Amino acid sequence: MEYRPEELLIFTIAKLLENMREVAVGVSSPIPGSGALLAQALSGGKTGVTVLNSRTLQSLNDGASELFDRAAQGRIDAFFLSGGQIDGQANINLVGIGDYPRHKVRWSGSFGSAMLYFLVPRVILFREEHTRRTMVKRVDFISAPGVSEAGVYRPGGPSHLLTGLGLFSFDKARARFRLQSVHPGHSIEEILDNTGFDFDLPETLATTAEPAPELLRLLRTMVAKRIKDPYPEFARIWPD
Amino acid sequence: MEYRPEELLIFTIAKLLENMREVAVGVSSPIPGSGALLAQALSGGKTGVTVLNSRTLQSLNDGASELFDRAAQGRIDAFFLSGGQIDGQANINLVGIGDYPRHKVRWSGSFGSAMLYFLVPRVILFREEHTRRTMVKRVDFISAPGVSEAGVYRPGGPSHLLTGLGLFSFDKARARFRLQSVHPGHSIEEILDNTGFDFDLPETLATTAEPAPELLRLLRTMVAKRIKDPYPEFARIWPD
Amino acid sequence: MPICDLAELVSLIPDGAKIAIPPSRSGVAMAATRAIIAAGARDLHLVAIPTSGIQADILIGAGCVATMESAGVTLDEFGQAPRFVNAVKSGEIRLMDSTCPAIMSALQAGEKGIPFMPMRGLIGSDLLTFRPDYRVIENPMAEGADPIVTLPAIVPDIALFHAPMADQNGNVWIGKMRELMTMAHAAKVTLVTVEKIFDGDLMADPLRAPATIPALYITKIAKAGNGAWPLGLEGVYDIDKKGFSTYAKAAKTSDGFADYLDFGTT
Amino acid sequence: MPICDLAELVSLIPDGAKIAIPPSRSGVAMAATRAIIAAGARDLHLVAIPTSGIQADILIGAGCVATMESAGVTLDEFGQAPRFVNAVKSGEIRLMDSTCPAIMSALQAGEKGIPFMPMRGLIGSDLLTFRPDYRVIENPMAEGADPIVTLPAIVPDIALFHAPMADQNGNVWIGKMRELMTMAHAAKVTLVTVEKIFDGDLMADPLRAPATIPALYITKIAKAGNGAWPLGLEGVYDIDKKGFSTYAKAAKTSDGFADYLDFGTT
Repeated sequence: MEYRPEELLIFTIAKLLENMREVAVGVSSPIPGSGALLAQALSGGKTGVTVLNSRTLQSLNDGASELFDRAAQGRIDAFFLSGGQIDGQANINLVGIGDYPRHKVRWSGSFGSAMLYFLVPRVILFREEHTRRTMVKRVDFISAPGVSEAGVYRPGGPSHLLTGLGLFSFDKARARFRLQSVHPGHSIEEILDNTGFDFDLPETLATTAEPAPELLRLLRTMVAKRIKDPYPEFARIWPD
Repeated sequence: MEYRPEELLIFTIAKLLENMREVAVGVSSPIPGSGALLAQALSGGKTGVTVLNSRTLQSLNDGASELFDRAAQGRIDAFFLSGGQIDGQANINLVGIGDYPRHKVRWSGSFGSAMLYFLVPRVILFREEHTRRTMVKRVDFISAPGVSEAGVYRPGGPSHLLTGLGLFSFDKARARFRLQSVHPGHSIEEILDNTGFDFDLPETLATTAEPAPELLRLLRTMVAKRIKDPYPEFARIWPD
Repeated sequence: MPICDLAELVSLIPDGAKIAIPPSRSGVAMAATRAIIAAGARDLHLVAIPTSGIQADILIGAGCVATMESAGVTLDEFGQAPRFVNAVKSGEIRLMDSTCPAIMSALQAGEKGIPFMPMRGLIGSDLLTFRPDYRVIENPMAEGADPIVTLPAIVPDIALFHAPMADQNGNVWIGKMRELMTMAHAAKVTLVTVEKIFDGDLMADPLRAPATIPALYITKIAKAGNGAWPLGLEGVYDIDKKGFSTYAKAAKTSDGFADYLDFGTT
Repeated sequence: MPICDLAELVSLIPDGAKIAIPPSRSGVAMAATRAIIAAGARDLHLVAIPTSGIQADILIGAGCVATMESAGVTLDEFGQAPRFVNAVKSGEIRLMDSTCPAIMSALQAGEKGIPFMPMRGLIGSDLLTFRPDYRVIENPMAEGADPIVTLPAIVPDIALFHAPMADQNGNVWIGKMRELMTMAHAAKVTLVTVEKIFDGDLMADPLRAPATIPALYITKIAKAGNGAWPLGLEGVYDIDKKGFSTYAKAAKTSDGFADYLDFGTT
């Protein structure tokens, strides 16, 4: 069955969220949000999902601190972060390119990353654009570090990096990514050409699994309907 | 005009609360509560009053921490504390008599005293029973100290001690009470006989001012009506 | 399904649990308290948020309590809490005496998942003397010396309270009793009794949603009509002064208390 | 009398004030923001609680801002905040970059009148490098080494926001936008615009009282219908996407922004 590139990413995210009790998704994240909702559907509703800035897909009612308090309480098992730059040690930069504070390029800011990256056990880095501009040797500004020194309280951190080209897993002890699979239609060479940092290669080349037809149907009906509340524009990729 | 002993105390409290912006009154405090309401009436409503556990005389709606947060924000100018024992350095004991923890006599506990005594600028100690049992040389347990060492953050503290026999002012620098006035019908000798701690005597003996008839009328109408909500039993001293 | 019966609800409280309980004016789960006694709970660590009354007293009298952490235990206008006072004097319970704002701040530290919260005051109090877990540090923001107390976070094993209503999804409406929200946020397990089940989704009701604890924080809910009796429940019913004074009188002696436990609640 | 007109409301904001402003989804006082610009405010220190968007961008573009403290400034689906980005690159404003929970915790420290709040995370981030006011201490509760960040309290001179309604007594109903309660508690002066005046006492209404900021915390209130426009106000009206995109396009250049200020709001 034919599928869109976004659908492969959503399906891949849903697989990374198996057996999660509670998943939270930040702002401007339609693909992670759809992935979380697909994971919830596949879990039979066991996986809870909080999509920020949604009216129907969250139960926050104690102000802008509640999501972070929840994370610190250990009530959030998985979260998504991104970066204008992401480097090989999983450091992320949401602030800008060049020297702080007068960056050459300035982005919005670090949002909750500098705390959630430490406290949420499974943080999935997600950035569709996989180029040497986004996947860099060393970020210009560390909004949140990929790993911490021994002694620093850090129950959470990065588990995977998903891009438009492939899926990496992250080894915290070695502070290094390992390529886990390459998306259909892409190659290891393409990934090597477009990645500014070193990473480990798998022993055998895997291709990212494609979504089965029944999953695509679930995604295009149930998930498509629910993601419309926070992301009506994005949901148009699935016409009614 | 005839008046009851409670009415003298209420009137004396109201005078101590002149020009206060916001007065808070803790639980089990009908006389301080009535004094605060009389002060409010005399201020033409400028003095705000919060009476804990009242339905109509407070606006707390953020849980059991709000009163203390308000005090720490500097929003409460005056508060009342009491003690099973009060000593000459204005230390108060709300916990028990004898050695902690297996006291010979055990009271309820320290409630908010150990914080409010530090942060509220004008704390009025109020205890009707004035005997060597209550006014002691040294409290057996310091729920909250009357004075603090230099360097300890303490914008607040005791200003006066009002008992059934007289009114004392407190000198924080010297950590000593000075008798300010003796209630009508009582004497300095009676106070000396019934006080376990040393205190300074005034240069001339003053008698606590008695409430004027118009104040008694205000107290018996407007204040009596309003204090009924938190203290219906107490309000019976003023039949409708 | 979050809704169960009272016996199942209290079966989730293991012996030795650290249980947060609200102040007497604010949603005390008295029906559940009687069920806890009936189930024979032992060695509980009660944390009053920040004070308690008849609830702590009856649990102490029934021998369920090992540790009492509070800023005050009192029967208010009905006098001292007699079983609490008796247990203190006899040394039957371990005391963790505190002051109201310290307990609230420590619970908020629990809510925020931080190891401690600083608080002004307390220095020079004997409360601090007998609480080695309260530590004085230098304020890291100050230029000169500025000692300040730090309080370890309270993370209750159980939060237990009574509320006006819950819905079938497990959301619980608490009105102005905001300390109940903090308790549920901070606790590992939250057990709630309610007067009634609301027909609809509390979180979808714009007037009720702001004062509703989302189901995510709630472990189990049992219906218990008049469940705060003999205490009152704000906006629903007042304290039963006659019923309360029956307890206050009976509890003055061990025998009277034992009789009350046997017959007083029927 | 707490109710006044919009010009009087914004006249209470002195140049150089530290102003707390809410996130874009949560009661942004845009009508008051335009009045601030009209009044020619200067050197404001904006504290976004914890993020901002069009409100910070338009104030920065109009030259009212000296310092921007936030965890993010963005026009969301309409892209980067162009006047903010321009001012950062040109060095016109001082930045105090942070992370959402740090701003919330610091504001809660302001609410609690404590000098600082500890928070997990941040260590190893360049946010910490550029915030010398954020200090790392050893957790006083830990046995071994356990570094933890402490954040100085945020005590805003002014809290400014827009809410659905207030009553004649000065109580303000905020619904689920609970950060507005924290802002009012922490700030020295709280200025509020509202859609309408509620006929009655919000604090006496059992359904509205729990989500009402008591008048004690409110300095002045001005009525401003559609006062969050072009942003939305939860439960009242949605964002005006057309109106918003007009701003987003105009603000891409200095000239476009100047034209918008002159004509775009009429």
